[in-house]
Amino acid sequence: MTFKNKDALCIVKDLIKTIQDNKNYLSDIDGKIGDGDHGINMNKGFTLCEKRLEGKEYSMSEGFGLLGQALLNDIGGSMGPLYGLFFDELARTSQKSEDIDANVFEKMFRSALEAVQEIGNAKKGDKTLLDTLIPSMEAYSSALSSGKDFSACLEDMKIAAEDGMQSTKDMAARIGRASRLGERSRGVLDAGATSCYLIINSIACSIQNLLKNLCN
Amino acid sequence: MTFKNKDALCIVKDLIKTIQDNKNYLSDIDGKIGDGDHGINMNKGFTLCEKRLEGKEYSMSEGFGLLGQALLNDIGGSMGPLYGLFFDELARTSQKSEDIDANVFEKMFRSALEAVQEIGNAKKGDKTLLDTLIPSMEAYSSALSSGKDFSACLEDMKIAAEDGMQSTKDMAARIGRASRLGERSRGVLDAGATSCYLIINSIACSIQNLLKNLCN
Amino acid sequence: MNRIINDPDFVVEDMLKGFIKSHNNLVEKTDNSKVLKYKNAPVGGKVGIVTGGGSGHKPAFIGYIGKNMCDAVAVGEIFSSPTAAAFYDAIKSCDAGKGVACLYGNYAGDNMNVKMAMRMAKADGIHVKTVVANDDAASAPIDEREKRRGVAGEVLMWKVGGARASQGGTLDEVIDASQKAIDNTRSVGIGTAPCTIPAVGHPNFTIKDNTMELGIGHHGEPGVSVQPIKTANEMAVQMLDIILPDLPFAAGDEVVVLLSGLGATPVMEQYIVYNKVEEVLSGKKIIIHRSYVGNYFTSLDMMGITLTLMRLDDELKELIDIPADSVGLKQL
Amino acid sequence: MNRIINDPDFVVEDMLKGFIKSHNNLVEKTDNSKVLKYKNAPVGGKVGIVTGGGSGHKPAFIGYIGKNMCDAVAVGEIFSSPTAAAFYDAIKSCDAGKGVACLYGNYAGDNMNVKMAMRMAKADGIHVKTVVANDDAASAPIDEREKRRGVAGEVLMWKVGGARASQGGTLDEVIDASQKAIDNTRSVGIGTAPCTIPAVGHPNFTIKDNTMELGIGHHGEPGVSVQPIKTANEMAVQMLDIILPDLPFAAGDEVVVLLSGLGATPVMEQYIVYNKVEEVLSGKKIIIHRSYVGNYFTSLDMMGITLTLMRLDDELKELIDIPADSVGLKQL
Ligand SMILES: Nc1ncnc2c1ncn2[C@@H]1O[C@H](COP(=O)(O)OP(=O)(O)O)[C@@H](O)[C@H]1O
Ligand SMILES: Nc1ncnc2c1ncn2[C@@H]1O[C@H](COP(=O)(O)OP(=O)(O)O)[C@@H](O)[C@H]1O
Ligand SMILES: [Mg+2]
Ligand SMILES: [Mg+2]
Ligand SMILES: [Mg+2]
Ligand SMILES: [Mg+2]
Repeated sequence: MTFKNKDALCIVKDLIKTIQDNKNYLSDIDGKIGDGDHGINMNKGFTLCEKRLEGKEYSMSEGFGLLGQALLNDIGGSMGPLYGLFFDELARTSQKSEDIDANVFEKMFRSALEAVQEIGNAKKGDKTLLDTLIPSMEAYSSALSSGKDFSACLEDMKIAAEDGMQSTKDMAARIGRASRLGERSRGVLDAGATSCYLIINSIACSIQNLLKNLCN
Repeated sequence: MTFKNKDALCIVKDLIKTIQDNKNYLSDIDGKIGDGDHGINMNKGFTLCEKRLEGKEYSMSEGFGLLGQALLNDIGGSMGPLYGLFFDELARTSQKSEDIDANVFEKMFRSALEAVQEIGNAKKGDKTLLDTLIPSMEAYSSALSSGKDFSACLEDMKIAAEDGMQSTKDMAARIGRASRLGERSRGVLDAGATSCYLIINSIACSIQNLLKNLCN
Repeated sequence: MNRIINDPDFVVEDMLKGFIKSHNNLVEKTDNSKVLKYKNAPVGGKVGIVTGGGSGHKPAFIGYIGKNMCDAVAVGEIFSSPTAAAFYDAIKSCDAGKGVACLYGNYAGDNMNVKMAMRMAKADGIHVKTVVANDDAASAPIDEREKRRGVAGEVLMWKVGGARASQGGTLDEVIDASQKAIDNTRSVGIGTAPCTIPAVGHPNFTIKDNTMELGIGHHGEPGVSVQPIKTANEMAVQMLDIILPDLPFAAGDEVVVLLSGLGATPVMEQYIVYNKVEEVLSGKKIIIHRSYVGNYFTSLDMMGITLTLMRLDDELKELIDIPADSVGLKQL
Repeated sequence: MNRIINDPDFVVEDMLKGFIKSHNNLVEKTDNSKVLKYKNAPVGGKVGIVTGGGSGHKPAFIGYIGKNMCDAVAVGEIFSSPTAAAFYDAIKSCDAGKGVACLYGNYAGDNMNVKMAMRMAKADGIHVKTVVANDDAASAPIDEREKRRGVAGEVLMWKVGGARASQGGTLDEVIDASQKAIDNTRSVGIGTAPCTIPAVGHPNFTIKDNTMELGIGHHGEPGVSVQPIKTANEMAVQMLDIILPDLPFAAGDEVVVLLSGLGATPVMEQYIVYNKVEEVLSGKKIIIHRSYVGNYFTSLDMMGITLTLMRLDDELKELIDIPADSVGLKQL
């Protein structure tokens, strides 16, 4: 099971739409224990990228690269470095692959995760987007090593992402703005973990559609 | 019909109570076309005077004098000069009279009115407290010259004061803060004309009671 | 009420105490608790500059006491003229024998109290002359200029008058310069949310959500129109449409622009408006010689802005450029 | 919404345009539209001072660009860290070969973006060191100081660092003085009404009428407790009760007091609080060497105040007394 890098910009476009649709939802979550701008930050970066993609032909890698650059160079905040490096790595590690298979995707995802960990210094349980990202990676990898196909691996990843996001609800934040709340940050989802779930879910669904030749 | 100056401090005390009771009412009226502080200004000055009167024996003239000084030296605003000079004149022109009769009162009131006109430069019809004050003076004087007794003169004065106040409702302000509103200041009472009615009415009622030996 | 106060009837007293403590390098109290003076006043050989007005306009009025600015200020209750006694004591406190210029705003209470104070000063042999600011172009038609309110343009009048006095000008020269300053100055305000006098405890007028009031006064006096709220750019244009034709300002004129917040409007928003003001003026070839943006003349917690333009000639330009040191205006 | 803006997504851009136009005697734009610099920067022979942070805190951060203050500032979106590229460009714009001190506040985004910017600067051979302000005593217990937010104390850190750099200090000396400044500084805030990010359009947290939030953060981060609103005097006492034992400040200490409004709180109210702060401190024999009262570090249209105390030694005292010329802090 593979898809063509050059035909897979829809992955990035679907992702942009997902973030745009959830702008207010993400800000509302952030407003509860953070400063209420997560959806705005994300929407601004993703929409900027959308404009840069407009009317041009790009591969998936190029699309991720533009998205990473928009976040890194134009958005700032926490999301600039965190998701900026994330998408930059997805781009860097896939750009030489004409066909993307389950193994390439694992490599992509792993180096993206490592970049996020390196810059942000967050661990699992800190109530950040890593609580979505790390279990997603683990689920994908173990599905892959147990011999599941690309689409099935992605399915496991989606489930793990959702569980990961939900797990942040009971956590006390240990990093970022919400960490000053300590115990009082329990009971609400983490905004970054939520956007991260939306991102993983969107990417995975888009790839599953591509694998079925259903991408629009 | 006369009353003793030295026994008539109740006139001033009743007056203070009247203003205190109408603090919010006067501010609300002022809020419609002015800056909403008329009741506050008045209450602060009159209450200050109340404190200074406390536990001491004063004549009516001394009481008016203290009231005038509180307004002039401690309150400022428009009311400081206007009512300050007004009460100052009521004091100055009565202080030598042991007994106050209808003629002394006419002299008192006339010079108080003149002081207000001199400092404020307002005319009848400008939508100010003079629209209460001038007709009140006229009503009192014509009652007096037509031979009515002190109490009856005061009765006429009270009626004229109320009519005068009501007359400001249809006027367009030509002086003070509200004058910038021009035509839009019609339809609301003038705050100063209202407080002036309350003052005249209170003084007149107190004197009428005194004349009946009913002052408390 | 989310006010940060103690007794609402004593906000002015409490504020004065804090102000004096914080700025004792610049201001000094006097025997009259409602009069503050520049610590070097009376400055020998200099005409004294006095102003005064109701409280609630921080940094006006006491924030403009200082070097090359005002020498003494009479302090009133919230939105209420100082007493005649306060104006008189302010005058006395800074008279160095060269006379005193009393530069204040056109409000009924201030007019009466200054008039009484001048009588007292005259009896003392102090020479006092006045300039009455009436820069608010929206507060009366041009042919009734004597009815117009004084608003943020007063800051520029004090700047000019204070500078002229520091140059050693005579009382007449100081008065002439100050009068010229205000005659060449026009202001207009926009309110977007009302203010609350602490002792009243609720706003004494309303500005409905999503509306704005053009031409509003510094105490919430009604303006010339209530409109659906506009963009910052449209507000800039509307305000200039009132100010520019009134003087009128013309191509080639050099001006000072003063854009002030009304108290609760973030300074960020003021710069957004200033950006458009500059654009319109430069489009009309009106040259901005100097600009001030910030909370220069406020109205408690009112939201909104005022825009003030002063047309310069050589004398006004020289005077506006002279350094100043006060809490509200420090110019190096 | 009674905001005075154009497009809510471009308030920062619009504000910057107005700011640059109004203060072109002091600041200058750079090739990066989100970086402003002191017009004389890089100043030959001087360590460059860089800061940066989210917008909405006017006059912070760009208002502290100037003489003996900051040389360049990276500008972020409302309440959002500047990009790594902006920090990097700010660093480059003011390096005169003596290195650059990056003095900023402890927020996750700023930490990450500065880290990336330092990597880029290192590749260019520019020597950069950082001090991370963490003066907000209410934001974490003392044994987790590394988690505390940087708030209004940053202004004093810039003042000290900027002065040390202007004296010709080496990068290490500037860093040491700035670190000492912030290590001796404690702040706490009280919020009385929330703020609205223009692009969100409604407050992103609530403070109920007649309540206040003690220990609130500069972006509305929840504080240590929500209480019925207190008098100004009680607020002063509560804030000092958090700050004083934390350092601790003791009898005989000389301090700088900085009392800032959060944006929509009238300066009058700030002086009322300052009055009580001074009273408590002098009761405890803590000597106020210098005080600043006003809107020094705000949070859009939030209502409330922050109180900051810095304990002085001889070096800090000398540095805090050095003149400064910036939009937000002019000291003669
Ligand atoms: N060091 C970090 N590592 C990983 N994720 C982080 C880190 N710091 C913050 N986050 C994530 O960032 C999210 C907040 O993002 P956003 O609201 O856009 O930025 P900000 O907190 O600067 O306003 C948090 O919900 C959290 O998931
Ligand atoms: N020149 C004047 N002569 C007489 N009355 C005046 C004059 N100016 C104002 N007033 C009266 O003052 C009243 C307002 O008083 P007040 O609200 O206490 O003062 P301010 O207008 O300074 O807030 C008006 O309603 C009007 O009756
Ligand atoms: Mg956030
Ligand atoms: Mg009034
Ligand atoms: Mg008033
Ligand atoms: Mg943020």
